[in-house]
Amino acid sequence: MAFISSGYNPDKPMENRITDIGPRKYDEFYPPVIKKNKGTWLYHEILQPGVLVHVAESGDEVYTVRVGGIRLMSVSLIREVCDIADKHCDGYMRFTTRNNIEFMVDSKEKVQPLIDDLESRKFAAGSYKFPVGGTGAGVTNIVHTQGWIHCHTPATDASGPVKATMDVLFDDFKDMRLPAQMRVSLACCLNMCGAVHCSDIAILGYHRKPPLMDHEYLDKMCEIPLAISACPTAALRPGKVELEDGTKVKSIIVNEPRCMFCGNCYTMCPSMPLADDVGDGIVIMAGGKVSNRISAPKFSKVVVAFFPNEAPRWPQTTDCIKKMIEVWSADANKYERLGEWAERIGWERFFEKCELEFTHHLIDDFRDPAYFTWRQTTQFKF
Amino acid sequence: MAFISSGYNPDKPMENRITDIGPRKYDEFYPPVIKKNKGTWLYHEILQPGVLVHVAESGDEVYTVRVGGIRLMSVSLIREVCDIADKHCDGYMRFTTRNNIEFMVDSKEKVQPLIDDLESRKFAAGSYKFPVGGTGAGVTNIVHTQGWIHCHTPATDASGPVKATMDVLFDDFKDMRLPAQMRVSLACCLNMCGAVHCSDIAILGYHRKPPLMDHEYLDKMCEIPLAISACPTAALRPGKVELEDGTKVKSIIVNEPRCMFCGNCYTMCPSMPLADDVGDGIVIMAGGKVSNRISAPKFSKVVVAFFPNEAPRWPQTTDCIKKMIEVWSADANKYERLGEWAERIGWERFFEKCELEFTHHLIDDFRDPAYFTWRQTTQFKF
Amino acid sequence: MAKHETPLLDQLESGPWPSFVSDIKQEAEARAKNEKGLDYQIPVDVCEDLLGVLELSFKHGRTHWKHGGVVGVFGYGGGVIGRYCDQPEMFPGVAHFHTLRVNQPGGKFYTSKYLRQLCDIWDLRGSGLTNMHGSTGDIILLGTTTPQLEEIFFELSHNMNQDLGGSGSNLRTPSDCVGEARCEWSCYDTQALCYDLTQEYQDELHRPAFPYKFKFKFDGCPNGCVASIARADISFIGTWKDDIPVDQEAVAAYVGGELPPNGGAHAGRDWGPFDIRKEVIDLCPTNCMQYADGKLAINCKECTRCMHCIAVMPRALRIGNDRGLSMLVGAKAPILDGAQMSTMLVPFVKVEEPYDEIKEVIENIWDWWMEEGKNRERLGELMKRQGFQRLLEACNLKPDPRMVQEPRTNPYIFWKEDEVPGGFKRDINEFRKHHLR
Amino acid sequence: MAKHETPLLDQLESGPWPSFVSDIKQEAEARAKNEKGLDYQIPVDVCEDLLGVLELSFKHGRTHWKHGGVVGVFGYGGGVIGRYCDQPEMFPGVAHFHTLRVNQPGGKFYTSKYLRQLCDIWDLRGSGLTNMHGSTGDIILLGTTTPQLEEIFFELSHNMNQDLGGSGSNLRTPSDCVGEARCEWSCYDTQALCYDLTQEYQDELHRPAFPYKFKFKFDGCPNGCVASIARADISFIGTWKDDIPVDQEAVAAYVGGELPPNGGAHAGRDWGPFDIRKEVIDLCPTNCMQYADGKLAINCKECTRCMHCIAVMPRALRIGNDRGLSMLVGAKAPILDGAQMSTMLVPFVKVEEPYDEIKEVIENIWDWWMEEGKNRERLGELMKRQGFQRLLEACNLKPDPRMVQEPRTNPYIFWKEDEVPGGFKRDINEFRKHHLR
Ligand code: SRM
Ligand code: SRM
Ligand code: SRM
Ligand code: SRM
Ligand code: SF4
Ligand code: SF4
Ligand code: SF4
Ligand code: SF4
Ligand code: SF4
Ligand code: SF4
Ligand code: SF4
Ligand code: SF4
Repeated sequence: MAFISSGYNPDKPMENRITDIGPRKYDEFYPPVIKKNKGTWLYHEILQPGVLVHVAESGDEVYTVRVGGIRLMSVSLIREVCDIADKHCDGYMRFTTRNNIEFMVDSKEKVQPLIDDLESRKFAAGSYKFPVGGTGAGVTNIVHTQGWIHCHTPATDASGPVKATMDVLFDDFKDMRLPAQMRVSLACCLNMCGAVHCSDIAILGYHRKPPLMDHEYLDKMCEIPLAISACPTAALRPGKVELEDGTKVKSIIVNEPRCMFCGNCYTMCPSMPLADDVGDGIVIMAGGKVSNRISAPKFSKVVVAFFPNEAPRWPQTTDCIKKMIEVWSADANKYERLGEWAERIGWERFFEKCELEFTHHLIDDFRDPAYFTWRQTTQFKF
Repeated sequence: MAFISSGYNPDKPMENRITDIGPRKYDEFYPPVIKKNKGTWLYHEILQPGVLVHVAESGDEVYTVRVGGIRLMSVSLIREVCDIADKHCDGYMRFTTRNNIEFMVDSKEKVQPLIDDLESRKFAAGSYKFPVGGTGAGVTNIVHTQGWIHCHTPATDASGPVKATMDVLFDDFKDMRLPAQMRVSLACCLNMCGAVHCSDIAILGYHRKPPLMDHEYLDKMCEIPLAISACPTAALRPGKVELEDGTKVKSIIVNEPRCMFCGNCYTMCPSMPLADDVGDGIVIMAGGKVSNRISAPKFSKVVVAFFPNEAPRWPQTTDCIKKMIEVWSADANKYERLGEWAERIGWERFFEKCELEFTHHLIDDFRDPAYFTWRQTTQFKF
Repeated sequence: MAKHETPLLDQLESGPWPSFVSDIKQEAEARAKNEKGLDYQIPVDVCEDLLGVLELSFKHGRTHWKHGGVVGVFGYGGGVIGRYCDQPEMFPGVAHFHTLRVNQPGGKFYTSKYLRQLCDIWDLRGSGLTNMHGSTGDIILLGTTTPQLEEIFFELSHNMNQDLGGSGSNLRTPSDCVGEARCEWSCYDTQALCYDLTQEYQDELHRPAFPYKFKFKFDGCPNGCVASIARADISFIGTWKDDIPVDQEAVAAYVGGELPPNGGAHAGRDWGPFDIRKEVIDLCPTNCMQYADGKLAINCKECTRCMHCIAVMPRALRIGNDRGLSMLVGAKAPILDGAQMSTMLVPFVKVEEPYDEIKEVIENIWDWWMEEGKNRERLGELMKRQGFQRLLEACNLKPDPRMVQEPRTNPYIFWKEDEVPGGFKRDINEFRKHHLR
Repeated sequence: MAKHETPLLDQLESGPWPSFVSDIKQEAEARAKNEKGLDYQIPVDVCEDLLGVLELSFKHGRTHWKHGGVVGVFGYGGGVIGRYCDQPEMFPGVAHFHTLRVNQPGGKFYTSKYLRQLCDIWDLRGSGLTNMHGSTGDIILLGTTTPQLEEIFFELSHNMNQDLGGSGSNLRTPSDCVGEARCEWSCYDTQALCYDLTQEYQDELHRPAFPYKFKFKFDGCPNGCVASIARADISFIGTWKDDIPVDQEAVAAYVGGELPPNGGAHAGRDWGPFDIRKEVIDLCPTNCMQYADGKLAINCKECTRCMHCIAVMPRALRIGNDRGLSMLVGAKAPILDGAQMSTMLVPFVKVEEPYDEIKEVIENIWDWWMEEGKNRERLGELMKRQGFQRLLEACNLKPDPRMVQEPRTNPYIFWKEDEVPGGFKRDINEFRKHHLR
């Protein structure tokens, strides 16, 4: 290929360089009905799964059709989104904070044709390109991270488990039969780029083996003190190691029983990878929330310590999630988030009803605050 | 005086020595009606403040008259208790877990004469010896500790503030008008021998000055490493100190900003006293409980960081306690303990209603768990 | 006329609440008069001097007691707290002022005979002042001299068949609520269990072999009248497994206003007519109660036995019949890391002599604590430091969600090597075949 | 025919949910066909190789990406994440696979014109694969080579008037909920504030000067649709001070069943007729609502603005009119000490251009954090380490009970010397006059 210059001159990088201009201004992209009625919306209604109407003081209405987005999108797919927007929405659209796509129209007539168009589009192999849904008391898109597509620290994949899970939960993406909204999130390592720590259900990639030490290269590739100080449990110390050929090298010694596999050392030093085919897998967390509705935001709790990475469809993980949602759906009160339900019935009941085993791994033993998760009352259910 | 031997022979300490016999067996001391009906009680009723009846399956009844006890009691007073027990209760009585005295009779007729007798007895200076009360939704006796009567680490007295407070709360000792029981406790230092950390209202002696170092004697009187390791905040380190006369001695150096005045070092080493006339005083805590009734047990919270030691009657302390009880009594629901009330209305309301200032001292900044006492929700009241 | 002026203390003689000052003064006079003509074995003016030193503290705002040296009785490591005054010349009567802890009887029931005997000993050989009772539960004999310690112990053990209580790094004097003796809610015999364990563990109580103090307290039910959950290393709290028996007539009587709610505990104010919905149904923390057309129904499977409904309607509702206790462990005062309440370890165990199941748990806990505990580290602190899992292993108990309020929120699980297929040993060269540097 | 066999990935093409595998395959084909006849600036088979390396990971259960070296654009410390494949020979197309973060517009509103322009650049100069959007909010351009970075930035800035987002130890790309643009509950203009602060702090966003990353997120109300309380160092959450306006007719309409509760969000199941008592009054966390003879009354003084009643009856209840926002600070993911949510720092502040009050708080926080924060220490961790009081001092804010859920339970107060009469200096000899050794 021939290098095509944008006009950038490597020898004069500062030559008419433009910096610090920030993002484009939001209002350039508002559809007219939004621009006109911004700040004067009166109320909304969800007309059917995936279809919202918002009514403004002016009497204007904006109809929103929400479709499930695969956030890992090709330019071809984005162009197809643009085609749809041009055809139905005067070229406007938006994305939600959970990576769904929203097409907005300013009159009711325009809704059905738009829906028909969206639902009609499928990938060659048969999956929907733009399934309508993800509103109200249902399941919406799973926020997720990079996984094996692009990151160096994952303990599981992101797009794969998400596709597998959304296939299993698809009916609830297109329905609103649940007691409350159900937010499932995935993070492929505990850096938790998905910020899954406050989700109704969280899928978390986790390592279970201490770093594998590449002693021969470690001192060349890493700053030993930086790596050591990165360890939250002080499981690392400097030391000399003898290689097979007998040469002694400076390196890092792992106190394995003190390691809880967070991978923070690897972030600092590539010569101590944690990834392992059987060691890595998925932790299931549940009962978190972000909203301040009724109850305060809650952290998700670890309810399954480990599922193996069963590519391509992670059946144990998806079964467990499906089961929890079904039990919650059958047992909870209207408006009750999964975590509110679990706290009301008591976690002992949660494990019983969801048929999950309560293993020692689930008892907090990390630092002082662990104490506050233990039970300091005689109140419990048999 | 002439030494009177008990029969103990110092030269032969083991000679017919009796050890490890433990306490006397409880049932030696049961009144007949208790012995007969133990384990078969059906129900109880509080007939009037301080007077309980318990009814057994057999139909038997035991009437209990509870009187306020000063737990610091002379043998003369105990003998007077015995006289009363002999006169009315066949020589039986018991003490409660809060240092009250309970006289039990087996028939209703015997109650009034007993009460009259008890209420008639006063000390020369006029205070009651045996005030009847301390039951139900009222104020009962204050559990307390030694204070200046017998301990070496107190930051306030015990018997003095207790007498002052009970005088102020006396009407509620003899009444049951409060929303729930009100348990006031006192501990004269944070060793908290009264275990006041779960009381509706706690009076806690606290120091505010770092240990005063007796460098000249410290090394002679203390094990420096023991004292240093006793410090929870690592505020102490070994060091050499030059005395006025120029001699250098091994001693301990205090990093004063790291000291939070717990006195644990002094417990280990008498050469570093904390006691100070203006430094010492009282911390008021509130909202704790022990019972599992409705809500789980709760720790008391610090609501006033400091009141000075105002002997002999600690007016600021007693005023504050009185005020909290009155506000709670007026505002709380029936059956609602002070802490349950404060949590329902929100602590911001508690401080407003009780007219207490919320100072920076009341925000937890001790160790990681402090975070969990901060507010991680948008829910608050203006 | 008093030995010391006590203008500040004198102000504590007024007011309705019994005045400890008046009482000490009356004891001081009694000793001065000495009507029985006793040959007091410690200074006659001990009470005057105590008032004097206390007055001085009221003036200074500081204590005048020094650390206690190691005093005690032969062969015991506890039961006596040594104490010396820091102004012995001014107050010779309390220059030495040690206390003895006398192991109180269960439920703190007494006969006058017993107490008079005790008073006679203490009158002769001590200050004549006591604490009825100390916070742990003991009878505290407050203030005597070193030579009297053995004499008092000899008289107690020989003439009163009575032993000392605990202090120091050993088992502290266990104590209990009144329980079955006079309470309809007691789920087990607190006195019987407290007495049995106290006798069983006399050696642990008298001879320090522990890293620090260790306390037992026995509550007959979740009301916690001896506050065990707040201040015992092991809290034995009664509970039950089966249903709450309901007497519908009695319920009707409460609703009808014939019976006073909460056994009359709220009689001091007119709270209006009893409203079973507001006062019981809606306050049930588990919402497991229903009241429809005059009948009360409890879904006891969901009940957490908080005692509220039973307390409000003691004649209609009773504790269940399949009774036992929960063992919660690790409570302590704030030093050093903040206060702890006891944590659920054994949700339910039957209480049957000889209590082997209970003793096994106790001894497993002690073995672990004595093995792993640092000097002056309470059980609760060790649990925090090493983690609840270690305690479970030490007691061979299975993890149970009833032990926690909620599962962990952090994923920082310390997997053990044998739990992970292939263990922790891996070959970097093998790995690098698939992952170039 | 595909470059690599992908039997495992192929199984992810079935099922109803959009298949990212199908999409990558269609992109791979498009590039192979190259109908527009582009002179692709990075390997044509980048998508095939991405599928290949992903298939290998599915087989191995391990990632095949290495740490990214320091790559970026001149003068910026962020906006690019370097990434290299650990099997470059097998997958040359993704040997270098860096991502660019493009600062998304507020509310993530777009025109097709803008997106097509972006696609054209990325088609030519990158993998043609994106994330719409990254978790922080950026448009992620997923995978290109080092030489293309400056070219892409040049085209973005010159032809699209578009800048990069943040990465590294600097301000990360702020993001917001849809807010006033299309939501009736927004208490302030999230897009306006987000945009203003993003522009104001461009330098902090592009040039790492912080101890670690720092994030802003803007929620228009307590529902938290951008989850700011869970994942922003400063969470700006809308709220209001005055009363909730009540439209009694609309209330009646809900009670009468004419209006669907919760805007129809529960239409998927027959929950029976709407029961205002059960569904609203009884669920109000503050119990400040009453419904009597057809009228709804709210004691707004006691309301904590949880949004529940408003969400259930959007046509009857609205947010108040005296609006502003709360600033909560310190949220972060679990590394290292466990996750944190943001803590209330400023309960209420008006949102008025030029937002000086808000900016003052931000800058005070940064000054403190840059002064005291250790390398890779998030604000929340510093708050834990030094205590909330230090933060208050840094911001010159008065302590307020609204900042805490409850006051401290431990009495371990670090009194400062100037708070205690006479200070800390004392004279031991003076003391010993009153207290002999
Ligand atoms: C479009 C979006 C904002 C955006 O800027 O993109 C949005 C839009 C709305 N949210 Fe939201 N929320 C959006 C993410 C969120 C999030 C963030 C998240 O999930 O990561 C939350 C917090 C989740 C949590 O608590 O864990 C969130 C918690 C809520 C709530 C509180 C629900 C609850 O029961 O706690 C409401 C109130 C309600 O549902 O009635 C709400 C209500 C709404 C309303 C009804 C607001 C309105 O009047 O327009 C909007 C339609 C709701 C619906 O979809 O049923 N929105 N909403 C986001 C759509 C995400 C998606 O594609 O599914
Ligand atoms: C005598 C005593 C037990 C003993 O072994 O000495 C006792 C006796 C009774 N308690 Fe208690 N409690 C006794 C200390 C306690 C304590 C411990 C403490 O205060 O240090 C508590 C826990 C306090 C706390 O939660 O902070 C306690 C919490 C209760 C409760 C729960 C009340 C609540 O609202 O949380 C009940 C139930 C009730 O009051 O209806 C109760 C009920 C009772 C009953 C009604 C039990 C019965 O059926 O006999 C007894 C009479 C109650 C009364 O006095 O009104 N008892 N009770 C103690 C009397 C102390 C005193 O002299 O005042
Ligand atoms: C006498 C008594 C207070 C009272 O007036 O009732 C008492 C008095 C002392 N306690 Fe205590 N404690 C007493 C019950 C308690 C309790 C309450 C309880 O046992 O239910 C506690 C809180 C519960 C607990 O154990 O945590 C208690 C927690 C402490 C502590 C803190 C221990 C801890 O781990 O947190 C200390 C400090 C120490 O051990 O050095 C302490 C230390 C002391 C010392 C020995 C002072 C010292 O540092 O050496 C006190 C001797 C005072 C004196 O000269 O008489 N005392 N101590 C109580 C024992 C009487 C009895 O045997 O019945
Ligand atoms: C791309 C993205 C995930 C995604 O697929 O969307 C991402 C990707 C990475 N994050 Fe993240 N983080 C991303 C949003 C987040 C979020 C969510 C958020 O910002 O709302 C969090 C949790 C919130 C927070 O900041 O605490 C997050 C918490 C982390 C952490 C833990 C930081 C902490 O203090 O706890 C790390 C570890 C680190 O910084 O070394 C991290 C590190 C990383 C690195 C740079 C890996 C590393 O250790 O160097 C990842 C690069 C992956 C790659 O090769 O592309 N990422 N990261 C997100 C940024 C896209 C965007 O700009 O829009
Ligand atoms: S969660 Fe971990 S593995 Fe996944 S993208 Fe973020 S840092 Fe990478
Ligand atoms: S994985 Fe985490 S705990 Fe283990 S050594 Fe590395 S940094 Fe330490
Ligand atoms: S609380 Fe402190 S001062 Fe009071 S008796 Fe106990 S140890 Fe002594
Ligand atoms: S008082 Fe407490 S904090 Fe201060 S030095 Fe002594 S032990 Fe340390
Ligand atoms: S704890 Fe329970 S059993 Fe014991 S006295 Fe109190 S109410 Fe009765
Ligand atoms: S004991 Fe408590 S939980 Fe059980 S039914 Fe009664 S009130 Fe409800
Ligand atoms: S956070 Fe509030 S204002 Fe923003 S979109 Fe959600 S509901 Fe609307
Ligand atoms: S917003 Fe929440 S707290 Fe306020 S009235 Fe409505 S339900 Fe109650």
